[in-house]
Amino acid sequence: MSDQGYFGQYGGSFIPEILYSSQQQLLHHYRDAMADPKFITQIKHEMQHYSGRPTPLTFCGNLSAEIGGAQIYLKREDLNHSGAHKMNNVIGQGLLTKRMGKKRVIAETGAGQHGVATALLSARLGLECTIYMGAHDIARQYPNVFWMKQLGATVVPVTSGSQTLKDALDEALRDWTSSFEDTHYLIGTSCGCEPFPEMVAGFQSVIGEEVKDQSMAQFSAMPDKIYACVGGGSNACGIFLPFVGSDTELVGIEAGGRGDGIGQHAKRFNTDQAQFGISQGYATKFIQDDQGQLAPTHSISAGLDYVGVSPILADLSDRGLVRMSSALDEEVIVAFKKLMRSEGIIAALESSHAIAGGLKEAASLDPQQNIVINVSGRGDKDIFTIAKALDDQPFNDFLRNYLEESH
Amino acid sequence: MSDQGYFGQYGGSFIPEILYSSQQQLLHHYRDAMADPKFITQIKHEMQHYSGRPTPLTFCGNLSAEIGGAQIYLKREDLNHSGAHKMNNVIGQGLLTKRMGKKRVIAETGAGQHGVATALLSARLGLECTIYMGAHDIARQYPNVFWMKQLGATVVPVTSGSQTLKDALDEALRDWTSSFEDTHYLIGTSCGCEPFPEMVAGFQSVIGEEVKDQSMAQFSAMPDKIYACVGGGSNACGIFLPFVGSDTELVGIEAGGRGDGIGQHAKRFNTDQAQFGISQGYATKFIQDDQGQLAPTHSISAGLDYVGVSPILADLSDRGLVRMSSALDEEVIVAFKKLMRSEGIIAALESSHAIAGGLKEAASLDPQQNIVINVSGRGDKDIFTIAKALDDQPFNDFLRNYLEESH
Amino acid sequence: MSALAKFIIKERQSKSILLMTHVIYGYPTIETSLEMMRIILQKDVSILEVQFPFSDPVADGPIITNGCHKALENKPNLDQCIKDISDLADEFPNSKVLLMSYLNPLLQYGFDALAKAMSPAIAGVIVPDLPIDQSKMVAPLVAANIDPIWLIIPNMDPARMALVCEQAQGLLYCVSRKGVTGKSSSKSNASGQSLETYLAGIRALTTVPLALGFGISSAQQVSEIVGEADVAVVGSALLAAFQRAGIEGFSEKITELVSLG
Amino acid sequence: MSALAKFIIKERQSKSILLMTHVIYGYPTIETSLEMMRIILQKDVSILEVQFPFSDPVADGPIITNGCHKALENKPNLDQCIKDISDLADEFPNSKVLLMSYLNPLLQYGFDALAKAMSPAIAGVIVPDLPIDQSKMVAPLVAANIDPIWLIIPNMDPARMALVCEQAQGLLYCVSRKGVTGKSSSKSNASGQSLETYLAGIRALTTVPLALGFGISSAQQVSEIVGEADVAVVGSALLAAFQRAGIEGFSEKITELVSLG
Ligand SMILES: Cc1ncc(COP(=O)(O)O)c(C=O)c1O
Ligand SMILES: Cc1ncc(COP(=O)(O)O)c(C=O)c1O
Repeated sequence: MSDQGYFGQYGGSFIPEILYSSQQQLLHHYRDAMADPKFITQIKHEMQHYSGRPTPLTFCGNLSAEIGGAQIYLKREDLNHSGAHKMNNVIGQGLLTKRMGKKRVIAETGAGQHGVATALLSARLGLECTIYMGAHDIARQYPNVFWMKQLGATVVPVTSGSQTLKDALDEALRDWTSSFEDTHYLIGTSCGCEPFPEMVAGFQSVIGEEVKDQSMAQFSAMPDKIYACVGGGSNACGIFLPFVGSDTELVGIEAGGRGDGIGQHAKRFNTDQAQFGISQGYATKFIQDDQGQLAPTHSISAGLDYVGVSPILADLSDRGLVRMSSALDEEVIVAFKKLMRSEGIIAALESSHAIAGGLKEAASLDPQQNIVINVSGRGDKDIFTIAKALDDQPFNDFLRNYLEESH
Repeated sequence: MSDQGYFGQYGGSFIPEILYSSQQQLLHHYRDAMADPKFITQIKHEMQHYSGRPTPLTFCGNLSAEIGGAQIYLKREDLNHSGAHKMNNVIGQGLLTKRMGKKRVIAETGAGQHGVATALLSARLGLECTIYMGAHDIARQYPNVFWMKQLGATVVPVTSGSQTLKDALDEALRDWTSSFEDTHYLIGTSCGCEPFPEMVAGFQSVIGEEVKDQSMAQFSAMPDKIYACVGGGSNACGIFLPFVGSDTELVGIEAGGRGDGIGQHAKRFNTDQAQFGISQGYATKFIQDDQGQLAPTHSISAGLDYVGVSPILADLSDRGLVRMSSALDEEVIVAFKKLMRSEGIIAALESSHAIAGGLKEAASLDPQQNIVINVSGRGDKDIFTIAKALDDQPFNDFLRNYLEESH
Repeated sequence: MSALAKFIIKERQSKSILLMTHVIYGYPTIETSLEMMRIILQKDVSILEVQFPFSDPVADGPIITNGCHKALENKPNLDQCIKDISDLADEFPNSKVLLMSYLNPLLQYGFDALAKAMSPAIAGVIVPDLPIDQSKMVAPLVAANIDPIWLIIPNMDPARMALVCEQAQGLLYCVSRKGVTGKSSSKSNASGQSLETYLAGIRALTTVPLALGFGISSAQQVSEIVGEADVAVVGSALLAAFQRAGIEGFSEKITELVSLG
Repeated sequence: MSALAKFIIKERQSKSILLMTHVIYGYPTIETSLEMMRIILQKDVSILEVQFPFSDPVADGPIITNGCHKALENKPNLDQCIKDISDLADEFPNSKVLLMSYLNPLLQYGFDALAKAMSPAIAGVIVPDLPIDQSKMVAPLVAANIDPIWLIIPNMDPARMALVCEQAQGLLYCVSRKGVTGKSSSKSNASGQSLETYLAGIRALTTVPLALGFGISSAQQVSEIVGEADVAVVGSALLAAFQRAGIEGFSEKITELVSLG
């Protein structure tokens, strides 16, 4: 558990005074709930019976042979209900919302994965649901918006600032300052003020706990290395935390984007474009300019396209307990294809960052070693991005056709 | 086990002489494999570690309360890798193909779900893969075609006849007559000549076996009724067979389409447009005209849009062991939305037929009773059909935008 | 010995090889298809094979499959088809007429009714999706002296070949290679087994005349099998000729084919 | 007692209520924003609140948020901003100038450097995302006699309110209701608690002057709180006036607001 929400120099709570009491209330209910075995059982039950946990640990024989290094295993968060790990956190916070007696949830979303997961569970729990999403992201990710709306959620386009994830988060905070009495802010990643980073990472830790058991059962050892992509950091925290301080090396892969130019990537580590800063309720490494203005970011995967990062990871990295690396957009597409062709698994572009990072290093390891790569989500959602990246004309013809017929 | 592939008067083997020996070889290898515990273990292993089985049995509290009748449980085949139950059969036949030492598989597909599942596993098993798909279906379901191609499969458009599933099946049979030496025909449903109906139903029976255990564990009884949609019949056979002859009533839901007119539906039961017939390698109820020509069919869900049906179900229906009903396209959309809004589960339109059938009857049952509805697949794949059915303009705007940008 | 077998043996005394040519009833129209049959019979082709179209002809290749689907647009009726070709059979007593179709259309008509309708004019039936194991289904035809014409294929399991030969009557249809109709063939079949060996193996088991089929498209190819098979089957090639050059070209193709023998 | 507090108390002897008006540095341009500040000071507004824009102003509503994003296009520099407003402060000794911004821009500048740069011209800072628990961060400012202006909100936990009042210096910013800047307000706050009770509760704990903010947009509203608060804060309303009717309308709005008091 963190001290005042601090992880080394990161974390903390930097929110408008108006949110203080609801944050304290959340903190109180959260600690209380986590100490209640009935609540824990309820979460486990929903994770199993609604989302389909445990997710398997899939051995990739072909891939391992082709790479010719370590034995490669994939943690299959893509098989969760909603198609990504996001559901783990949503189940935890959703049930907490009910426990707090609140009737409404709000959430920010970038790719739309967290928004869809939140809309899905809100329907199941009978919660009113409002999703804040940058206008740019809505234009890029409309299919997810379509599902949120179908699920009964209100999707609010955020037209201020860069009109992407960080602005959606700002807008969600603004909503919360006037709605906290009946509303829980269901944040989608391991960021924000206390207790969000710890809480989200905690609900996601089921990933790493399962990997522990499955590793012993499947290869009778702990993994030598674990790879996860890092946007806000929730899937990485989820699979890393149970292994922190063990002999397993933990490697986070950020979005290298198109290169190192400002606005071309979303790297919060290994670049001086990111510095210690405080915003959006917490302290961490933010990509920012010399005036402390948060900077624009880019990634081929909307889910990694974020300016801050979990204070937990920022601290673990400072302490040398997690190693941070990155993958470029084009390396990601290559890794995406390789996994698809070798093992018949279609990973999300976010997850494909972890694949790229893992495969790059696996080659130089020896066959006695085992690595686990977290497939945080499935790639069907990315068909538009991928068809464009591969310039697949038949797909465009199909769309034209479809548009004509729907007249 | 069936006698000569017969199920009452249905089934059998009616294939060109040229296929006789490869059919015999398949029969032999299949019986041999099923008698080999190692093979069974291998299948169980892949179903668990690749596809994520067991799939959960999800209790729907809201839905049950709203309907005000029986307690409603959903079998979640939508959580399988590939998003549908199709993967269960593909894993079984795929591993059998390797065991037979064949290098290539061919398959027919309608919606594309079986094609994608086959392409996925072929990539994982290193098998060459050719998918036959009606030209009409390709136009309707291109996203699935996109993934098959990305996975390395060859997708052959079938331009003869009605250019849909049955013609794809004919074309796959034609391929097989000249390729059987190195090729296995991986049929996607519980139809065709011996041993396909029995084999596919057998691999799918894992669904019903799990439901048995889960029912005892979750409500300490066997389900009072089980509902499944019926296209070729594989998901229905899969969930029904372990319960045949028990006190559980088994209800199959066919595609009622737009109504009872010829070519407006895909009902093989409760209509005289369907008669005993022999085609595509087996005997069953085929929708046909007075000249014995197979008739056109329609369903809002491409996966139920088939002219024949599993001989196993035709026989069970004759013997009163399975009850057949149907749902109209519009009832299906209503059921699809209801489940989505009440429980946050997006079911495939095929599966939504089972939902429609189950909800209709659940109301008149009493709260002591438990029903299980098979959610054979997830509905993300149907976004184009649903957006069109709901005439969602923003979706069309998104597509126009996308097309402009990709210039 | 069946009338068909007797007919073939008698014809073979004067001809080095007989021709069996194929027409789809209703393609491109019912009238034209009847005209094509008439041309065939007028040119003294020994055996006319008339295919009643079916929506799902799994044993046929693209040319015949598409021909059948085109023919179906003209709503062919099996009863009328049998009447029409029976009339032709009566009009041309020096040739034999066979009905070819798939199981389902025949099944819906009913085999008893079929026997009544076909006899005595139609000499036999070819049903590519009816396996020998199901021969009892066509018992009513056999009883009416209508020969079910079974298929023999390359590398057939000996026991099964014996089973077929034992039941064979009228004519045996020997497939020269695997695959569907309309793919070009060669003198040695898929397995590289020579045609001689292949046919000799069959003759050793039966005295029923042998037709050799699949992929014969020219008089040249027909001449190559003189002395080996009793009957040369020409199917897709004729349809192709019609599609290339109309009724003219079709007629010329027949003339070319009957030139020898 | 801090200079700012002394100033307010002295002013209040002659004025029934003081005005604190808000301008975004750099909106719509740096020049125009300086011109707006000058107008405010020329019209004898007691307190000028200058907001240095930040990319993610979570405590501000749409009007100010969009104003800040627009201002950022002009690449405002905090150092230059402090110089500019310090010059204004020196030029208009009868008013006080406060700097408002979010934590991150100040943090990057550094609080020691900030103290040096701001004193003695700038009287205080308002940092909406700096909670009282983090007051040690602004210690360098306190040491330089620059007052951190803390917020009091409706229904605040008594213990916490005591904590804030205890640390209060210069001025306390009392929020009249929940939510972000720019939403219209009423005399009773969200919880229906009357303004009197609300402010009385605060006065019971501190002698520091009280500013009342959020949603005051007219002289009418200002007059309503005469006798209750020492300072009326007008923010978004001025920006709105400028957007409606340009520098003219802005100027008239100031005139309207200062009319009483
Ligand atoms: C599939 C997937 N992976 C990863 C991420 C990144 O989030 P996080 O770093 O919190 O796991 C997202 C966010 O949308 C996602 O959808
Ligand atoms: C999700 C889903 N359900 C059901 C079906 C129908 O097939 P079957 O009746 O064999 O289960 C399909 C076929 O594509 C499908 O994709």
